[in-house]
Amino acid sequence: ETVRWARSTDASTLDPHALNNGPNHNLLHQVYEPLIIRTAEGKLLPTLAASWQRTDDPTVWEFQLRKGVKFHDGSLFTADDVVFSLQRARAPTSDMKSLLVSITEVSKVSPFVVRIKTAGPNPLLPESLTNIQILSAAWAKAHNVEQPQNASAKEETYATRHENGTGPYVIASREQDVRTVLKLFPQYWGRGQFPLEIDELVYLPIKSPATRVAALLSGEVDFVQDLPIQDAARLRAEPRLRVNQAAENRVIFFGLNVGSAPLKYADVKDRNPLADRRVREAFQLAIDRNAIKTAVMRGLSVPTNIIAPPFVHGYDKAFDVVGKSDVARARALLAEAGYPNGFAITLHCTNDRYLNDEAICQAAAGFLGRIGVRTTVAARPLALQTAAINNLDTDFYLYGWGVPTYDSAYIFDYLVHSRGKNSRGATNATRYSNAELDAKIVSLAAEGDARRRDETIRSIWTTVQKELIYLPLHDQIQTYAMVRKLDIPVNPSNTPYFKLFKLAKG
Amino acid sequence: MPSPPSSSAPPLLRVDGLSVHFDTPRGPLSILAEVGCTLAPGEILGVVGESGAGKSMLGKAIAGLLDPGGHLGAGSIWLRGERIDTLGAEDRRRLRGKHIGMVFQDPMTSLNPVLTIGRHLEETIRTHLPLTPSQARERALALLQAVGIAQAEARLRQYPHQLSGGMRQRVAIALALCADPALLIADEPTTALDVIVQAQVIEVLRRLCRERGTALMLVSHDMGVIAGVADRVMVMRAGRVVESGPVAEVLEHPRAPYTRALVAAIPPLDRRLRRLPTPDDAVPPAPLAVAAQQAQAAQPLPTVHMPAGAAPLLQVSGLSRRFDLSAPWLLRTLAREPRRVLQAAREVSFAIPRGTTFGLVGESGSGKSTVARMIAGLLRPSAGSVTLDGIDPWSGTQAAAALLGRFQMVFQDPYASLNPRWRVGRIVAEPLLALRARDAALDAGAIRERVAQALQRVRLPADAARRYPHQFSGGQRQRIALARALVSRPDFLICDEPTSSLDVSVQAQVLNLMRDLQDELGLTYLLISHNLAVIRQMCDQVGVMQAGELVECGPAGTVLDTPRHPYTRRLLAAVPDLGHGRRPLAARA
Amino acid sequence: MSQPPLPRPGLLARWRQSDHAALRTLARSRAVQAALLTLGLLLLAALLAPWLARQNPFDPAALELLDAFTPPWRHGPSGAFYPLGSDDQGRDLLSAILYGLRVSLLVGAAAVALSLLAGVALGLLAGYAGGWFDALVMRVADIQLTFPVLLVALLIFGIARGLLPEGYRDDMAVYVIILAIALSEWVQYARTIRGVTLVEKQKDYIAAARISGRSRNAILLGHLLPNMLAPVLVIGTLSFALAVVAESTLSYLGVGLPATQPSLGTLIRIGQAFLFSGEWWILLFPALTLLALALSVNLLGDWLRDAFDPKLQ
Amino acid sequence: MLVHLMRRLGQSLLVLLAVSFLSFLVFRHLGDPTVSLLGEDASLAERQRLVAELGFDQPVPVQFARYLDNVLHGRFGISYRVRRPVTEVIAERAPATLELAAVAALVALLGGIVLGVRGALRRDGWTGRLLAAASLVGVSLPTFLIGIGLIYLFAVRLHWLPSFGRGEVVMLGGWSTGLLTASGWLSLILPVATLALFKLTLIQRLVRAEMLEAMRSDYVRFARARGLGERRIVYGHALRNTLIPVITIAGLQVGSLVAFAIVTETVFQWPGLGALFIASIQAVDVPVIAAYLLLIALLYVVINLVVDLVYALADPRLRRA
Ligand SMILES: Nc1ncnc2c1ncn2[C@@H]1O[C@H](COP(=O)(O)OP(=O)(O)OP(=O)(O)O)[C@@H](O)[C@H]1O
Ligand SMILES: Nc1ncnc2c1ncn2[C@@H]1O[C@H](COP(=O)(O)OP(=O)(O)OP(=O)(O)O)[C@@H](O)[C@H]1O
Ligand SMILES: [Mg+2]
Ligand SMILES: [Mg+2]
Repeated sequence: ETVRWARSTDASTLDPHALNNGPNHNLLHQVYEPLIIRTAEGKLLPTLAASWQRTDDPTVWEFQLRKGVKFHDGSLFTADDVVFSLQRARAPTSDMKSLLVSITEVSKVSPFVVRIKTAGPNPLLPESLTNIQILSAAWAKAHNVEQPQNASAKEETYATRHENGTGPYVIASREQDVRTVLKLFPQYWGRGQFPLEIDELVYLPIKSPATRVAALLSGEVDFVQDLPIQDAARLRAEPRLRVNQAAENRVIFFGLNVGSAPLKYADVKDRNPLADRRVREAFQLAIDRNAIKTAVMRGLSVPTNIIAPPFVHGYDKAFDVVGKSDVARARALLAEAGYPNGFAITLHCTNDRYLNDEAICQAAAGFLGRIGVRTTVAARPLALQTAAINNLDTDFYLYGWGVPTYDSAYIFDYLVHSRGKNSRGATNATRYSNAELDAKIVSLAAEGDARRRDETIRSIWTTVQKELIYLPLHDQIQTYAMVRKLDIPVNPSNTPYFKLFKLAKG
Repeated sequence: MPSPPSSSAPPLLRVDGLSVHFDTPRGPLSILAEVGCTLAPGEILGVVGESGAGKSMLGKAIAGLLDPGGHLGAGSIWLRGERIDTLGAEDRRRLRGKHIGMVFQDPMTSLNPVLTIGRHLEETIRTHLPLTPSQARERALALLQAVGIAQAEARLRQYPHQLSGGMRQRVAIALALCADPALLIADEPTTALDVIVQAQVIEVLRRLCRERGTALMLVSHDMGVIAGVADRVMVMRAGRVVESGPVAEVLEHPRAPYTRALVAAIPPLDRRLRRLPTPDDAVPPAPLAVAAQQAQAAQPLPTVHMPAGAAPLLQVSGLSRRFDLSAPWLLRTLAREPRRVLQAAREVSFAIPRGTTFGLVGESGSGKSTVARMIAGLLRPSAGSVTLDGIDPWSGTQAAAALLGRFQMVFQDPYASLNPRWRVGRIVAEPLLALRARDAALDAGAIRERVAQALQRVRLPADAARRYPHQFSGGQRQRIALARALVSRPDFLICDEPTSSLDVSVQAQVLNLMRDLQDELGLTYLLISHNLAVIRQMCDQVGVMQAGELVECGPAGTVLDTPRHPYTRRLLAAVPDLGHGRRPLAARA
Repeated sequence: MSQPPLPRPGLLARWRQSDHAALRTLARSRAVQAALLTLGLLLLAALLAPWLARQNPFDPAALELLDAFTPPWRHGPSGAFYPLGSDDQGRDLLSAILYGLRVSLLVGAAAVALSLLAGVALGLLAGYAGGWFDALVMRVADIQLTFPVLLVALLIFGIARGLLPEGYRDDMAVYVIILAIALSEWVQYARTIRGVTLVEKQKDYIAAARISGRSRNAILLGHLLPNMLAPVLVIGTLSFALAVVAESTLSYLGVGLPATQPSLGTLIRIGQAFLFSGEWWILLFPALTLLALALSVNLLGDWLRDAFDPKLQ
Repeated sequence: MLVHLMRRLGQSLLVLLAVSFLSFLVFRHLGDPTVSLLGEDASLAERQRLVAELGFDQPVPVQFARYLDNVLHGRFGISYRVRRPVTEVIAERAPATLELAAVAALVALLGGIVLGVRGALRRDGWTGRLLAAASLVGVSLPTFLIGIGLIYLFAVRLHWLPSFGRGEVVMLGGWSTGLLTASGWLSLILPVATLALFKLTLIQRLVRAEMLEAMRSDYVRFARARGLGERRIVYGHALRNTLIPVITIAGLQVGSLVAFAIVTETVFQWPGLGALFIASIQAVDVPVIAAYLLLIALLYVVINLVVDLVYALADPRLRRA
């Protein structure tokens, strides 16, 4: 059975540790496997690890590996590969390293037992391994890809376009941005355990949303993973099709440059208006998140006041009270901060990544316009947006964040911690830097006591919420549309595992 | 007009009371009215008349080739006693080529440039005759030889552009004769050719008609051609037949006043007249008065006495001009091409005394215009000098400025020499616009005044200034050009074929005007023409050019009556002339 | 289009018999009349957009987000009336089309004006002067011809993107597009004008002017230029249609005008996303407007060409 | 003829040289390659090494010479976006575009000529009027609207044809072709229709105008006077002459198809050079942009030379006797 699977973006590399983003993981999860995966229901499912537990030492976890697993090149999977892969994922050129900052050592105990030692007790270690793919140590050595491809490397490596995983599918052919054909791996260890009913998977990146929908309607694809919101209602009425919806583990928010230097993309040249919390609050009050939900998102979003989705450990309803928008108050705050006539600013926005991203920005520009902040929307592809964020070349930007570990620490590590220190803060373009907070964030990785850890998380969140360095918008609701014979549940991490799907009969 | 009573056999062609009209935006327009004529086998009928008289239309109507929008009205056309104007389109087509052949004016565009001569001929032959390809080829060869084309075999494989104009016209004649039609209609077959070639083509036509018994309807506005070839002539005007009859009779004793005027307007080659009679003089008044007026006008003109010793107004010495036609150096070297230089004028020297007319004749391409353009300052000479009243216009801007307005030029094509988007007033004023910078007295009022004067001088109504050139006839346009030339009060006028695109009658008007102006203003003319009769009428001195060289130069009478150079003799011999008393062309060629 | 109201029958009847082929065909062809009327209406609408439109669709603050996706001829939740419906931002589509039309026409007109000026000047000079200048202009034109409009526009856009600081990119977009289209269109004028100049300058009236001592400028401006009017008018009209379509295509590709400054092409790009979801009006109305504009301009261009081309009469 | 061809060849080289200079300027001065390749956080030493490696520290003429040398050897650098050699990326995408453009060119040429002749012959009949009206709509419709309309009708409404992509492709050596599979051909239909329609109408209008003129020409009049059949006159005389000017314009139009494919490729998600170019423009992927420019210029120049040759063959006046 062949399933043609369409999505807006292609994975940009097959190197499993080179980039930490959805489209990459999405494809690679069919080819490579981590030790553990998380199912649509949010449960952890043993994959290359058969089982795991904390050892007596609270800082050491032990993983029993699955036996009889073959790589696609036919070689046997052993503990050496796990040790190698985790080291590789922690390498400086790895984009996954922030996930693994707590790890201090990975060691092989026996050919099928591996121990991982963390800096302090890390109860959430298994959660952070769900996107760390395992590759063959021998293969990597043979092809000189022991280091992950550097995101800013001049040229690709062997691993950019070749794979050797243990996953259920083998890449039969691949034209980047065009199509990738995946065939069932005959020696896959999971035969008999998983349905594996789909023996050929054709992955088709289709950039234009309308074309994606057209292709589904005309029967050229079977499954559209990121359905444009506006088409959900219409497709639901189509008897041939099935539409599944569920909240994604991803929050959409605006980032603000709160640093002290004047802004690059605003007309206030002598200081940074966003450094003033009153301005940020005015922004918050101006943007009507409920209106964005009803009009732009057609009800398919959950307005939020915290940049953590409810799936995430540390999420608290108390933080998530979406206030009503209040233009008058916002104006007053702006005036108070010294901008009675507002100012002009550029809002950098993606246009190919999140649901209705550009439209959200425009709506926000409209709302900000009402309080006198003249906002120019500059929309561009994710790649440029990410680069700008990584290069601190933006002052006001739309971004989204998914939390594969389901734990607040992941958010703090990437978005809150000061940039660049302790291998953290890689995606924090707010220029926010708070030494005390940094210390707390670092401590989370080593905190064994769950209660104390929760308290620290709570205190960090309190600061983050108070400082308003991010303006949360909403949690995304994902819509999958597919032909009736398929019934693919929406996975909060937005990663379908095709080996798990059964086809409807008849 | 009824055609002359035919002999016993039924005529080959009979046209009875034919009328043709065209649909125009303003309703039907009558082009031919009650035209009738007959043509016996082997007979040559000349059709003459001024431009727009409907000569071509008659030929087209007979062949069934009216342009879209044209309709046959009353009347009938009979071929060998059968009525053909009522036949269906397909039957008409079968007649064409097989029974009626046609030749058009322009040999340059009549042949398809991408097909070989052989293709043209074979295709036409096989459309009409059931022949095999090789038979068709043979016939094609024979036809080419019949029209006098040498190396016929090789020509079959050539393309039209590889043939000269005269050859092309002969190929066109061969094409028209492919299926041995009984009737050949030739619509101005030689107008686009120069005199010598024209004589050859006319000779071919005449011979073929005699040899094959083909009847020929020869349309022309050149009376000389008709006089030399036709048995009978039909004179048309404004869509009607004015007169018809045997050539000698009509030319010598024209009955209709229009015919009389037309004949009279043809400048004779052997005498110089004071004025040329024009139809305008002739038609409205009673015939008798005309005759008297003409008799008076046609007094021979005494030769001008040249003031001996006076410095000539224009002195041209050793004037040469080369045109480099070769490719740029690098390409030329790479392609191993020799340098190709055209010597358009070679060491031309002559002088024109004040108040006289110098005529320049020669066949097409002999360099007449090149010389004129160098004198006018439009083309820089490669060598030699021009001095006008002692000043060389090429010696510097100051000299050029000094000569500003002192000389002017009148061109051949009255349509191209007037800017179609300017009003006549502005066109005529143009030379003054340039002078205005130096002459403070030339304000708008003065200019208007001078323009009005100039228009009046060329006998144009004063309101002409407000109209556009396209609202005037060819003759009137040439007068506008003259007015422009005169407005700056020049001493010297260069006229490059000023009448060659005009009808005989209009030509007479323009020539008369030029003559009058010379009398009034004491102008000096350089007149270029390839019409020797015109030269005869207008010039005191004549220069004959051949291939860039001035081969003969001297007083007009001497050169034309007793030519010394063989080329001049050839040129003179080729001129078709009414010749009082017909001489066969062949005998003269 | 409804039946255009006819001018006084007397006028049309007179035109029908006019000497000018242009007037004659105009009086006879319903299609040309309809095109003139359509174009006139569109021009008027664009000109009066600020007064006709209910809101300024360029001003994000003026939009009522909650009125998004109101179908045509309905009231939105805020009570406002949307004759042609509203788009995903609650933008009144009629206003958006009026303003979009304005942008499209402006870009078209400015591009045509720019390319016309440059092309005519270069063509005239090259044709009249000849020599190295002519060779230079024609070689540059050759190079220019290598790259079709779209490519040039994309390239300029790309270069501008690379050179301009980000904040200015959107503001400059209009100018960049105008420049891009003008740059790829001037060749048309230059080549045609040069050709006509070469023909005209051979004509004797130019020689007469030179003999009369007229200066080169007087000849260029007084004699040659007026004769270029017909071809320039024809090319201008046709290339105006081309420019409008090119602009919309660029905007459609997402490299033209930004969504905050929508031209017709941008509106169509936005509307395309709603083709399958039932909000057909967001695509349909701008598309129809664009089509009507391009069609009527092209029709007029054809009309002018036929009327001015003596060969076709 | 030889001189003419050599002159054209010289001009072509000049054009190519000028375009390569343009492309060099784009390559050299658009964006900072050190940032694009190394990222902002690269060290100064790293940067200097790259600058030296790319030769950007040398005088401009030397750089240009180097660039030319690289270009002649097919080295266009490394794409900033996909981090692979540009030559490789382009070679991978070229077949899709070339196949699309070639088929579209064929359709546009044949269709344009046939319809143009029809339109000219039946000028005042209803076929002629219909064709004239259709061609007017054809030139007025922006390509992308045609594409959207076709997708909506034939893919979404009728389910007859695929709405995107190339279908199945077969590798022939390094060339991926969709012309050998049924799905490849089916996938071609809509994009080809979209791409060809505009050019088809252009050629149709051109052929019609030239044909009308040819039918009024003297040689046609003379052919009529010789009693040749109408078919012979139309196809043997008028059309042959019409094709000569058509060759030039049609050649240019066909050349620009490749560049025009940008829109079609975007609408139909066609994995060709146009889509690559748009993506590169958006990502300011300078080496790809520069290479693409040169490629288009080369294509144009080659087509122009071919057109010149064909022209000379078709028109005996240009042939040497
Ligand atoms: N297609 C047409 N439609 C309308 N009028 C026409 C058409 N063709 C010719 N005429 C008119 O018919 C008249 C006769 O034209 P025709 O060509 O027969 O003149 P002609 O005697 O051959 O003149 P010329 O010596 O200049 O060749 C002219 O007034 C001309 O304007
Ligand atoms: N600008 C030019 N470049 C190249 N050759 C030229 C140029 N002008 C004239 N010639 C050539 O010079 C020769 C003489 O031309 P010219 O016009 O002086 O002849 P003409 O005697 O006036 O002929 P016609 O009677 O046809 O007007 C011709 O062979 C012509 O082709
Ligand atoms: Mg005639
Ligand atoms: Mg001459």
